[in-house]
Amino acid sequence: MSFNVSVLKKDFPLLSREENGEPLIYLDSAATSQKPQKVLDVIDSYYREINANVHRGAYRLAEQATTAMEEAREKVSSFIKSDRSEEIIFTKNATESMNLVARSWGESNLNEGDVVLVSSLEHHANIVPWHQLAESRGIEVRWIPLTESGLFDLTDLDRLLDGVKLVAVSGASNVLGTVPPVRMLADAAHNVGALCLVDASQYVPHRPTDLAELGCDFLAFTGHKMCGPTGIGVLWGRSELLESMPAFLGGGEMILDVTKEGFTTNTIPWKFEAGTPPIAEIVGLGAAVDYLESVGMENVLDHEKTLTSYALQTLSDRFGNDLIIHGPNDVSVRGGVLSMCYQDVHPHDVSQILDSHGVCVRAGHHCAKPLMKLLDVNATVRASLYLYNDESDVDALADALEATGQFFSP
Amino acid sequence: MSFNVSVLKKDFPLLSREENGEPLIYLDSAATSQKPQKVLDVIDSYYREINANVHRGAYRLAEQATTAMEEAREKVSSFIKSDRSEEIIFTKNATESMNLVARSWGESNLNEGDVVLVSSLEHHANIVPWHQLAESRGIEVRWIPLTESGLFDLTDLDRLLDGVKLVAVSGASNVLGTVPPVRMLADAAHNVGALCLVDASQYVPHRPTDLAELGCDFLAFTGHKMCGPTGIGVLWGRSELLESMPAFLGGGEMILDVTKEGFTTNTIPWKFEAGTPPIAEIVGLGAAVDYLESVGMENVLDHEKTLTSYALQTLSDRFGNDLIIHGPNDVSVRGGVLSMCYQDVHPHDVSQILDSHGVCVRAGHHCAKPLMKLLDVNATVRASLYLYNDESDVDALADALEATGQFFSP
Amino acid sequence: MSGLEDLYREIILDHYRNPRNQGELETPPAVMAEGFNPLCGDEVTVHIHVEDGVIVDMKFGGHGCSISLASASMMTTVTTGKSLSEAKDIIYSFKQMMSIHEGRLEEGSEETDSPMAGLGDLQALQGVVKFPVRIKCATLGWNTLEQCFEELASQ
Amino acid sequence: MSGLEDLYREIILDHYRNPRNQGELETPPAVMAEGFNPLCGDEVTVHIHVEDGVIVDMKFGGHGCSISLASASMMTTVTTGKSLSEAKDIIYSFKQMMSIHEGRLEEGSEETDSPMAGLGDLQALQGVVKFPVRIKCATLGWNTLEQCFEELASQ
Ligand SMILES: Cc1ncc(COP(=O)(O)O)c(C=O)c1O
Ligand SMILES: Cc1ncc(COP(=O)(O)O)c(C=O)c1O
Repeated sequence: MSFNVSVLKKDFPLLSREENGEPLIYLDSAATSQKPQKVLDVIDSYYREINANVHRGAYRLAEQATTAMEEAREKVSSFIKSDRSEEIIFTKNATESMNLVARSWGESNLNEGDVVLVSSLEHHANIVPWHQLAESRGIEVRWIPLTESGLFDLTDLDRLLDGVKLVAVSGASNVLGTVPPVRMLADAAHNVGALCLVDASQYVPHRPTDLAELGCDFLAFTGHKMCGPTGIGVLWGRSELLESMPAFLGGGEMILDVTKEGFTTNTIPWKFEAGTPPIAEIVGLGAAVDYLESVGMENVLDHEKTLTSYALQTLSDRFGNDLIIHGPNDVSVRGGVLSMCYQDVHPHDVSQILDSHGVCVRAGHHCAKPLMKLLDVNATVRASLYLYNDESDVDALADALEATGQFFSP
Repeated sequence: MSFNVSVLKKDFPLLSREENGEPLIYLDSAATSQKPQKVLDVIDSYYREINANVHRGAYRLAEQATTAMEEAREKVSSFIKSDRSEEIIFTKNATESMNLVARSWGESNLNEGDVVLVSSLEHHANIVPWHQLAESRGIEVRWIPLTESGLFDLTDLDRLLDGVKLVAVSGASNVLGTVPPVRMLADAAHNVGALCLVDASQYVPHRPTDLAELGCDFLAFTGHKMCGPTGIGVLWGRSELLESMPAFLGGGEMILDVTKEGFTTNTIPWKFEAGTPPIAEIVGLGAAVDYLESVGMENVLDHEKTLTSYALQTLSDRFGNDLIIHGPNDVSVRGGVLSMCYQDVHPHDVSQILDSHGVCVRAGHHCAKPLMKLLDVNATVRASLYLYNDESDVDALADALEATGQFFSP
Repeated sequence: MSGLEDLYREIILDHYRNPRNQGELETPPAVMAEGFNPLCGDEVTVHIHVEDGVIVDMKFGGHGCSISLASASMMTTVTTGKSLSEAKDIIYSFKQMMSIHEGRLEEGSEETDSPMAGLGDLQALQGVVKFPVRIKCATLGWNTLEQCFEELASQ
Repeated sequence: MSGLEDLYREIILDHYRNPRNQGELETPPAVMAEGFNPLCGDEVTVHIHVEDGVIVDMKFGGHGCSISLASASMMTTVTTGKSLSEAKDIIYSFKQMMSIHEGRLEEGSEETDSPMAGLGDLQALQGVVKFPVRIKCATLGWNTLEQCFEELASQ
């Protein structure tokens, strides 16, 4: 498929919605992406045609549901280039994926004084689980500093790695766009006998993912940011690790046997999937993967790079010093997330005026309060790009920003 | 709305599906229910019209999504007659709901030697979390025995309650149908200073639920068994309790503040809802509640009682001693779940032949292995009824069972 | 610009651009409280000085969006000089106005016994209810004033 | 009765009704293993007695569905008297047959180099692949036999 945004936009029903007669400009894909019709169709026909509880059922319907779910696991697996689909664990969101690692691997491997090294730009989902372990087990959470332009400052890496058992970093920042050198960090972690977890919530949706290239041990991401439904997340982990870890949630599916005295756990991936899984959501995520693969992740990346360059250029041309865009300027180390501060207009007010022009952006701390503190702001206005956005969306953003300035100027 | 099954059946697209030219007879609602078109429409239009990430977003779309989600919370709240919607916590399934109680309340309130009293007919979801606490904290799991007919044997209740901190029982059994005297058990628990958790996965979908009548402290149930989507569960808890409990999963939404040093938790319910919630699924559950309320839960209960009586009578008339139906005979203390053993034909074989007649039933241990051991079987064949089933479905089951007998007779 | 002029009334923009009673008071004799909006990280401080049950002086500070600053500014102008019980009545009426459902707003706005009656300039903030996420902005200062009252009561 | 006759071939029902080599052997000299299907709780035991690398006797026991019992029964008749390496070949071919995709089954069944060639009566079990959940039933006995081999090797 050759990449044509105006054609592709039509795949997403919400994007043709109009807001007060004006077209809707959706620039909040870092929060959640819109869904193509094909994904909605697959979810709908799952419920209309094969809905049944998975596993254990000996009737055709239950077999079809099980097959659909396990096929989706294969799809997700090959999407990130894992060759073992049992390494794909379905959770409800990336947050649960990271908590799973913190509780199952963390509680059985981390002790008082052990260090988890995170970066200063992490999302709360990759901070709070470690704070919780700090409270319950006395581990230390250590922070990789950032350079002025929002890159990881690794000058002191050796010292930072002292006593570290886990390096847990974003594959791409949801605030600054920064794409850190994950491979290098994973290798460095392994050199000191530590593991590496990547919060790939903003990575997997936006670029080709190759586990072998990343070199990490755990990878967490979330369905709703990659054209899939809500209610579904993924944790990938190396099978040896997953096999050695104790169960997380307890219940049906995750057991081999239960007696009045105790239980034995099932094999992976089911050991970590207690209860009725989000079946329709898993099947929907499979359809999202199909969709993204039909577009081609290389194309998605190229398109976003070009569009991000255009956006950086346009906004700086039109607003100069009135608009601060946080994060790196170089599109080879950043994704299409633009966190902005506009004059002294409060981000809430900016996003409100933008909304009145049909432009949807987020205002707030983006679940990265330690980073906000570092940037010395309470909040930013964030516009984020995805495969269905184009230059006209960026222009609409710029026009609406200009109108905002006029609105609040005395 | 007056209750007319043949009209109501048409609300469920899957039920008009044909399997090899024969209509599909769905008798596995205890595993998962089918979904009415209205619920599917609501999910679909959520994605097509207002999909956005909830909370924090200042644009209209995000507000609409947030409002839709919070309205669903109100609906679920009033469906179980809670007057405080912040007592409704959304999880991914009933299993997570019970694990939440075990980890958050359990880990901060239970110590070595404390007893959790469960019954012998519990689902693994209400067993394994307590076994996990037995492993990690040395608590004791104690078992309420059953009578011959599958009711709770409470003759020794006083002794059973000795040292108990939590009584955790099903509101209705997914194997025997048994509806235990929850109110009495909750009162008894309170008398000894213990709390009471009800696994209402098979209760809330099938009868009017009134928290004040039940008298319990926690109530767990799951969306996919009550005409709602997969990927959504509910935990209700008394607000004083929820407020006093530590957070469970850590991440976005559940915090008030995060610094490099630590975090403070949000108020309930959000304290327990880390990460992007299953938004479309919550909205879909709200639609399922609307649907069930339009039918009327009293009507659902009456209908299921009548149909269960008919089934018990028909099956015993036609098969006599060839068919054992486990569980109580009295429809005033049981739901429409029929666990059967047919001659010496293995349950897998029975369900396979039934399936070839278009009759969907489950064969297995139904995630209740301790109960299977008590019944001295490996597995049973389970037919389960819901609002869309009628006498013709029961007749089809009986016909198919007869054919099964013929098939395997030498 | 759907409803935007309902939100950003001229008088609101005026208070935003020219906030009244910005600053601090010496404590004691004044009391102070800090309010916090976790959704956007906004913070507000309110200082009040009460003598003989009357608010003789009030200042607000902190940083926030136009709505939260304008609302806090208007609050100081309306409640300064009032007795504590009069101020509480105003807070009550204001919060009532903020909790009116958008639909009811349109119909009910004529009635004289509506909670908005007597709020004067504050009525300009009633458009906020059409923008649910902004309600927390509009009430931030007011909640902080209530905290001041609690602080006072606990002394 | 879609495909039901593919699953329950006459020869399968025969082995189910009249299982061959049911029972146990004395250990030692025999070795035994227990297999378990967590999906349905079925359990199977296999006893084998090996002399000079040849399976001279084999018995199976336990309880299960028609497919698991018939498959175990057929397994005993096919592998008894065979050398360990011959038996392993049969296990391999049988498992190959069980992992063929339903679609390929239809096309491929004519080919002589198909994995089913040489399985004799066992070919009757090939219909099982159309019923994915039952594959675990059909392979239960076979996996247990493999466990016996491991047991033997570890001695
Ligand atoms: C009685 C009972 N409890 C708990 C569950 C678990 O529900 P879920 O799998 O949706 O978590 C079920 C259903 O599987 C059930 O029947
Ligand atoms: C970088 C990053 N990590 C984690 C998350 C959490 O994802 P979810 O809310 O789906 O669990 C997000 C998105 O909110 C994110 O942007």
